[in-house]
Amino acid sequence: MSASQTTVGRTREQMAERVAQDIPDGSYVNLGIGIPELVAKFVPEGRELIYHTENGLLGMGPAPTEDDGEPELINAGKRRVTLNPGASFFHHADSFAMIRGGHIDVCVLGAFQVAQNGDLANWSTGEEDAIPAVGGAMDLVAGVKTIYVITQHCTKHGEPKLVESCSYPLTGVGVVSRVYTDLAVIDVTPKGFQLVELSPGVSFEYVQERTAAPLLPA
Amino acid sequence: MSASQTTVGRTREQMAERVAQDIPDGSYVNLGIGIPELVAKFVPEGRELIYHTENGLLGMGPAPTEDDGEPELINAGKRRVTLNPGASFFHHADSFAMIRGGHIDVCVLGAFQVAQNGDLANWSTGEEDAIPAVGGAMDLVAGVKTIYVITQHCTKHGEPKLVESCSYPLTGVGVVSRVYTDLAVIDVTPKGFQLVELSPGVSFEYVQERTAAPLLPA
Amino acid sequence: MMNKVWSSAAEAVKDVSDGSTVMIGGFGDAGSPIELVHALIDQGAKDLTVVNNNTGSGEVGLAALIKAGRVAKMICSFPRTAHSEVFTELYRAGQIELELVPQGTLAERIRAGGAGIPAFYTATSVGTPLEEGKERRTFGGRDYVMEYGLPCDVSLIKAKAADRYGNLIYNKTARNFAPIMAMAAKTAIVQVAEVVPVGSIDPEHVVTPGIFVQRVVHIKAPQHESELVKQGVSYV
Amino acid sequence: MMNKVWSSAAEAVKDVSDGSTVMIGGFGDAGSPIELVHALIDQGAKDLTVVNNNTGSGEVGLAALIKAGRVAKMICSFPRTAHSEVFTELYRAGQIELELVPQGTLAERIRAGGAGIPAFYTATSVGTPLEEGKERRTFGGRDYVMEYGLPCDVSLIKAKAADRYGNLIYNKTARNFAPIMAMAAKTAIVQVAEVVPVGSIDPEHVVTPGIFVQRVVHIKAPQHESELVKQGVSYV
Repeated sequence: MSASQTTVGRTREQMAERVAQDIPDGSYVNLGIGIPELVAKFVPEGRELIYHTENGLLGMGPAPTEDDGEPELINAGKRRVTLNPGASFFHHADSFAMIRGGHIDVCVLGAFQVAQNGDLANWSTGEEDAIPAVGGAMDLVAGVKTIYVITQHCTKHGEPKLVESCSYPLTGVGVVSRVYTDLAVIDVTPKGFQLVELSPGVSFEYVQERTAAPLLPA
Repeated sequence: MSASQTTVGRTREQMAERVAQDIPDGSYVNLGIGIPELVAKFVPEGRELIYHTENGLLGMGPAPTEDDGEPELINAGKRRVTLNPGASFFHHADSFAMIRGGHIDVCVLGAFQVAQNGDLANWSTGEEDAIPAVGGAMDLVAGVKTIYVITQHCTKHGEPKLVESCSYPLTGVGVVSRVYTDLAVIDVTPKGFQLVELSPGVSFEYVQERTAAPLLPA
Repeated sequence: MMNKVWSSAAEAVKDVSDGSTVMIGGFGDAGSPIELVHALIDQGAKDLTVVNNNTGSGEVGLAALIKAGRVAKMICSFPRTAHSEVFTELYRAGQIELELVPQGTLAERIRAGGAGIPAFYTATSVGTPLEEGKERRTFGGRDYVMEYGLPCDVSLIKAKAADRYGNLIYNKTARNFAPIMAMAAKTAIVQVAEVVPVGSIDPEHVVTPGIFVQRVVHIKAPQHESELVKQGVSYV
Repeated sequence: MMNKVWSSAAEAVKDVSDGSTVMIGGFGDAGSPIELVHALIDQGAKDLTVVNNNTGSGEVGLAALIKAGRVAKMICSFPRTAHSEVFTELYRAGQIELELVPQGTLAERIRAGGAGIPAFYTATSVGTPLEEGKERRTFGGRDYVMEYGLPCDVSLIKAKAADRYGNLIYNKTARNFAPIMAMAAKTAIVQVAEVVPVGSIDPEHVVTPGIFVQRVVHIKAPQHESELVKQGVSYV
């Protein structure tokens, strides 16, 4: 199974591009560290999104060119960023009031596992000797209106990430709205995983085989 | 009793002047509406106090001359005020965080009654047909480090305001540190009312007669 | 393109529905969004629960809204006012409900409403008649009461300037309740004396980030409550 | 005369006592009060409970304080860091305690600590392993957990400029935890690149009013954590 993953379905960039299509003009958006950050590169022409970063900035712009930028203008991943016009700075409690109070429209996050009821596990693999670290993930999934997950459909070892119930420690209960993978776009519904669309060249059966819970056809 | 009140003891200004002596240099101070406001006029030379007003200003200055001033630069009593250098504006929740969080050093308030255990009644006389109104009084007495009361020793009708226990609805329980009246300065202690000093020309007996709880001599 | 600037106060308040909880900013003459409140009176929504520190002055703004019979309940800290009998009369007649809240508790409840905090504890009101009906609990040897976060449907506030993203700066003590009321509202409507281009407010100086603002109305020369009251104006 | 400007970082941290709870501002390279933390290392206070979003980087600043064995317990949201093994080693050896708190809950607990709120409810962590030991309660049909306000003895923070009253302005995302940590502290100590005359910060632009600041130290050219780490500097 794992060998085929590099050639079948969407690349990371294509996954990010697909997510970007679903975020309406004028949304306030928080993008998680890693693949989710790519989403900003693919926002369709004419849409204006405003990016929030937990460490106190609304109106975050792209990374500065080369090794430019300032050490005190960074994002939640501690990378240097720029400012878009109309930006604002605020302290951490105000920043998470935006999150907890439901003011952020969309958050795009990575995942270890997503369960068919929308449970998300993305902060810990629960290993005995790991140093636990959670950051803002639990606040984001509890507070943001719509949680999109962007992830490879399976792990590097070919294990499904979409599951009946998460075996890893949860980040939040029933919080995920939609999952974008290399193979498909899948909604979390009261009836479970609902296929929205298949990636080009991917069959329903192919996705179902790699999903550890029933998948409702589109 | 009431007839003598205009000639015996301290005037309102003298009471305010006496309070001002007890507020250390560098204190953050909230002065209630009415007589407490007079305190600011009598701060001894060389002391720098910073005045807080609940409606979002630290570094409040005196009233503007004549009918000067601006409609949107006012104090909690809704009177026009000025700014001292080093002032700052903030919203209501931050303003009361200063109060509730114990950041204000001294608050000077009026009173209907003060009980010997420090209970304060100053927001309602509990009349049946009165429209209840509390403002920020309960927040101030619950949050400010030191609560000073400035008040006439007795009501206009000659009734003592320093009592064994308040008959009026409470503003706060055990909150008053010291009471400044026309007749005396009195501390609230675990043993009850403790005389600190008599106003010039006033005898201990005279004050005790007008106090409805035991008064410990200085 | 994100553009939160609406064509008029009337348009901006058009969809306020009966029974809404409406927060109205301002403390005395500072920050009172008179024009938005008058537009709400014209619009006609009724059975409102209104949150403000007071109950208005004279017969303009909030006092006029109350006099017009649109307010079923006031949540405030100080309903007595120097220049208004409007609330008093209706209250005595049993025609308006009052929830009296200490000013700092009111501010914190509004902030909590905007910050996704359903309840918190405060020492304010412990042992007083305003503790009635509240849950008491001891932390670290001190008694506190539980208070609920207070979100709302609509906030009407006033600021000095906004850009089309809704970023706001205020004028002096007119700031008061506005930033937290913007946070607490599903729809925060702000009247500003000036609409400025995006990018012209220094990101360090923005007081209310645009995320908390849904609609901006340009009211170039806002009226002052105290002047209207002095002139004897009645908006009902 | 009120003058909160102290002569040196060493003087300003002189009275920090063993067993204190110390909040340290900063998020990554932004707002890290390196010079104050190094002064605290020199000063020698131990058995500290330290609150920071992370556990420092390399062997400077907070990481150096931990490596020096002064920290009994960390309260943070993310103790793993790219350029430091200091915390990890001590934690695995059972020589340092960890209280893991979601970042937004941490921020709100600090703000509550400064605002006199002993406890509040949040939906964050409900149904997760971090709910363990917390009280769950339902409001409006949704589950929340109770979290405690987190005050502290001392805060070490960094700002851009201060006046002698302690009014502060910050630099960009270096603001992060500093304003709320100033609120939460009995003694908030701030290092600033610039001390400006009283009256030179516009009252509309003050981010932290001086009432939340007890001591100001002038550090003209503060070091950046990432540069020190790159240079391989070790402060222990």
